[in-house]
Amino acid sequence: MNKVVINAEAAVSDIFDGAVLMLGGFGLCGIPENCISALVKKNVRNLTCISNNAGVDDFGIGLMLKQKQVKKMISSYVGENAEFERQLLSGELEVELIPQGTLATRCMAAGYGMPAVFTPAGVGTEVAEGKEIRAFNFNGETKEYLMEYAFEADFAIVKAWKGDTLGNLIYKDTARNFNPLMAMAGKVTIAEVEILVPAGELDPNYIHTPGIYVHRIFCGENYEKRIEQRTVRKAV
Amino acid sequence: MNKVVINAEAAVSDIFDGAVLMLGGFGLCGIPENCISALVKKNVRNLTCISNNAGVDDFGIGLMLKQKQVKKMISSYVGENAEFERQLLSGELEVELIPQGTLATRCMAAGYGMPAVFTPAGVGTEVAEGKEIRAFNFNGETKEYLMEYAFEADFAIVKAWKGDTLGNLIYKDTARNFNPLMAMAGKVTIAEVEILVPAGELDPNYIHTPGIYVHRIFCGENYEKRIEQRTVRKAV
Amino acid sequence: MLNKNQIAKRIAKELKDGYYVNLGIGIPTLVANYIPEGVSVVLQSENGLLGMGPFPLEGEEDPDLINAGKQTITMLPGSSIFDSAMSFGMIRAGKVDLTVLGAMEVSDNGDIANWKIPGKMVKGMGGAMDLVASAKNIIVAMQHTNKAGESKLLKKCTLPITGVRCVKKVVTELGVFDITERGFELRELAPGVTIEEVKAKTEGRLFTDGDILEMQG
Amino acid sequence: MLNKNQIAKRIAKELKDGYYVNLGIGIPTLVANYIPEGVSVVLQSENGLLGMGPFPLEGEEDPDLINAGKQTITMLPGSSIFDSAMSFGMIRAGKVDLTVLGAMEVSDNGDIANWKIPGKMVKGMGGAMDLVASAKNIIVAMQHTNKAGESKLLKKCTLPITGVRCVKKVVTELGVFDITERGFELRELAPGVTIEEVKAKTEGRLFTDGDILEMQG
Repeated sequence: MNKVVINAEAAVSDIFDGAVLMLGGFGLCGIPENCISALVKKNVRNLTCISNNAGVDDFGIGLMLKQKQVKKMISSYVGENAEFERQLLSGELEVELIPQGTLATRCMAAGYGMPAVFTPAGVGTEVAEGKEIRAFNFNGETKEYLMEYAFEADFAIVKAWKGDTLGNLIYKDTARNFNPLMAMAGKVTIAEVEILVPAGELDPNYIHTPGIYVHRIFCGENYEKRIEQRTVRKAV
Repeated sequence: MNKVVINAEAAVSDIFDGAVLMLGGFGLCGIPENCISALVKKNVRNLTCISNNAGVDDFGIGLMLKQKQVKKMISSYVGENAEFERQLLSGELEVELIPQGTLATRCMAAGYGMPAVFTPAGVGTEVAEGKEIRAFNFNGETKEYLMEYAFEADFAIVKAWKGDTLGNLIYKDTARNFNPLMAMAGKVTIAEVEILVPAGELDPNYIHTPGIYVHRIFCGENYEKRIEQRTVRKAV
Repeated sequence: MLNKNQIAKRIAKELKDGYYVNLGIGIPTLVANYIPEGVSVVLQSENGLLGMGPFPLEGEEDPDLINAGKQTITMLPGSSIFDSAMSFGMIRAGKVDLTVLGAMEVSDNGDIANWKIPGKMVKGMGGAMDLVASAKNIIVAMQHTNKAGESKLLKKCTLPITGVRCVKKVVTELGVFDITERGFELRELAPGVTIEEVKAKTEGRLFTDGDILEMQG
Repeated sequence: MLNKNQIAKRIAKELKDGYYVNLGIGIPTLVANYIPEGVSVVLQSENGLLGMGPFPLEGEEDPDLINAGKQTITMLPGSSIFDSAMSFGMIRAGKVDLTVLGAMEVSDNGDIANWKIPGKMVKGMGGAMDLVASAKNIIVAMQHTNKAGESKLLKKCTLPITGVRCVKKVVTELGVFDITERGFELRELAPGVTIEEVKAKTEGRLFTDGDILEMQG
């Protein structure tokens, strides 16, 4: 059993026009840079992308938007992207905005084999329109919850810090974010890592994504890791 | 902020007669030995215990059963305990048997603020009696699921390997099992650890239970860690 | 009348030792600068961190370590990292003791609108809907009026709402208001501000009951 | 007629390279001893481990490392540890390719009974109900008849069932049976066993269709 593929091109080679993709990351933090580049190169189109954000104009999913590869974005926040705004306003791009916790939980639900979950997020708002609402007595109060369905994706594409040849993954700091959730949710899960090691080198206790969820893994290269909001303090 | 209490007696001091407890561990692996001893000493009674197993006659929850402190056990498997069997057959003890995955997921649901979850376990069996059944199209098939409610417990009592003064926990090997799930689910969560360190000594990336879920922590002593089924192979 | 930093400082007085706190973008972020002496709190960043520290020193920025506003940050001793599902899980489970958010409008029954202006590009709700639907204790930090001088403390939100009946307290440059069955209860008045001015600038139900303290920025 | 080890060896032929496999207690556990050359599989233990290895050497037992049968075990390179919710999560999500279980009864539509005998002390279902409700591919390994000589391959289970229409294949000391719309299809016959013997010992619908192979233990 060896899940290693040679590079990003090989990893995404069977991603087809019209596929539903999950892409890990929060803002530009922890995004699968190599796979995005390969998808841009491949120019696969009509994609539905489930991703918390939509990148910026010239980085991340923004690169795919620029090439009009994306038919629909499912995100919680798409603020930092002018081309996105243009396509949305012109009707070229569909967007479905959903609460961030709902997005995360719907990915996790897929990985945990739970067809639906309940969350209070969006009750009483336009997000609740058309959704089943149900009151539960829980945690000391009776409250309404929305039923939200598990996401299913043809491919989940995630970025980890370290990985092994069996697909076990470890993330670093807040680059973890949606990555382990999406890793569990793909029919096919592709992981790119900064450091790829032979099976046995990672401590089994500290693996965030067990390899059973991962189908392909490769060692990425030339990570830019662009910072969206570089904010510093003055030394005292 | 310092969540450290001096010992098990202090940690369980306010556990009251009739309380609902969660107790971590699988078999005798990863059970909160110190807290169980303190509960036996305190002789608090009429307890409802949510725990995957019920210990053996002279160890684990078996010690509490022997003193008739337990009114009701909620478990998936209670095989290894003769006193348990005696009390059950005589009607002194109530028992609710639920599938292991359902037990785990109902604990997690509480910690994740989800009032109910769906699982296929038990559909078509006596476990489904009286429960809401619902069909979902998910993961390529239409299938029936039971709706199961989140567990709520007055106290969750867990055992970790390492912990810090802010309540962050790390478990070792399969002693992890139900512990992190129950740790998230208690109104009050008590953690006993083998190694207690100052905040800052554990790598934030490898914490299994963030301290926000833990209210009290102490360094346990004299761990027996009894092995239930010592099984070895011959050296070749 | 208080400035943004003074609003933040006033809100910081609500922090209690041992609190887990989520601070939104804008004025709420500034609250971290005024944590009272002797009070130890842990800041949650909903992208997956407990124990958020200050911004890094120049040259120490780590692209793998950002807050929910995508700013580079640091971790304090005792931090923990988790995925987005656990992050919102702990929020939904009520484990976060205090949430401080900005808002465009708040109604006198505690509804909040802070994510969408019809006719303008909608950027998304991010984690705001999860936070307001789940937190036990939500304080809104905002200006009392919008740029057009219209009240942001309303009978009913005019903008699409983010959550219903969830805000417990509003702190503006004019005063501190508890949200009660009877509407906005004025609890504290900023120095130099009169009740009449507050009344004039508050469209929602406003009342006073007992002493009104001077608001300390 | 095959012995337990031969039944296990026959089942091991169902393993494909890259499979994630959950082996139940009893005969299923023995399957691990017969993994074919060139086939690499990962064993899941539902108490929270992928990559289960053999029993430890004397003196190397670790009380923190056990399998779902509470036996001391070891980990192979590339193992991972997780909590019980994730363990059953991956089971429910269909990530485990093959599950091998023992059973007290199997019906000709794939129902299985393996957790409870009325009138006897009920020990609990453990993870069995989760496994049978979730796994895509379940093979039952068992004796063809019970101690009283009665068939365990039935029209309808007489004992309380663990799961419905879930078993895909049954392997006994007499043969290999696929569960189909038409009932148990005899696919392989153990050496020295006749179809007549199988017919006599099978209460459920039994049929053959095409060649019957000799079962290789």
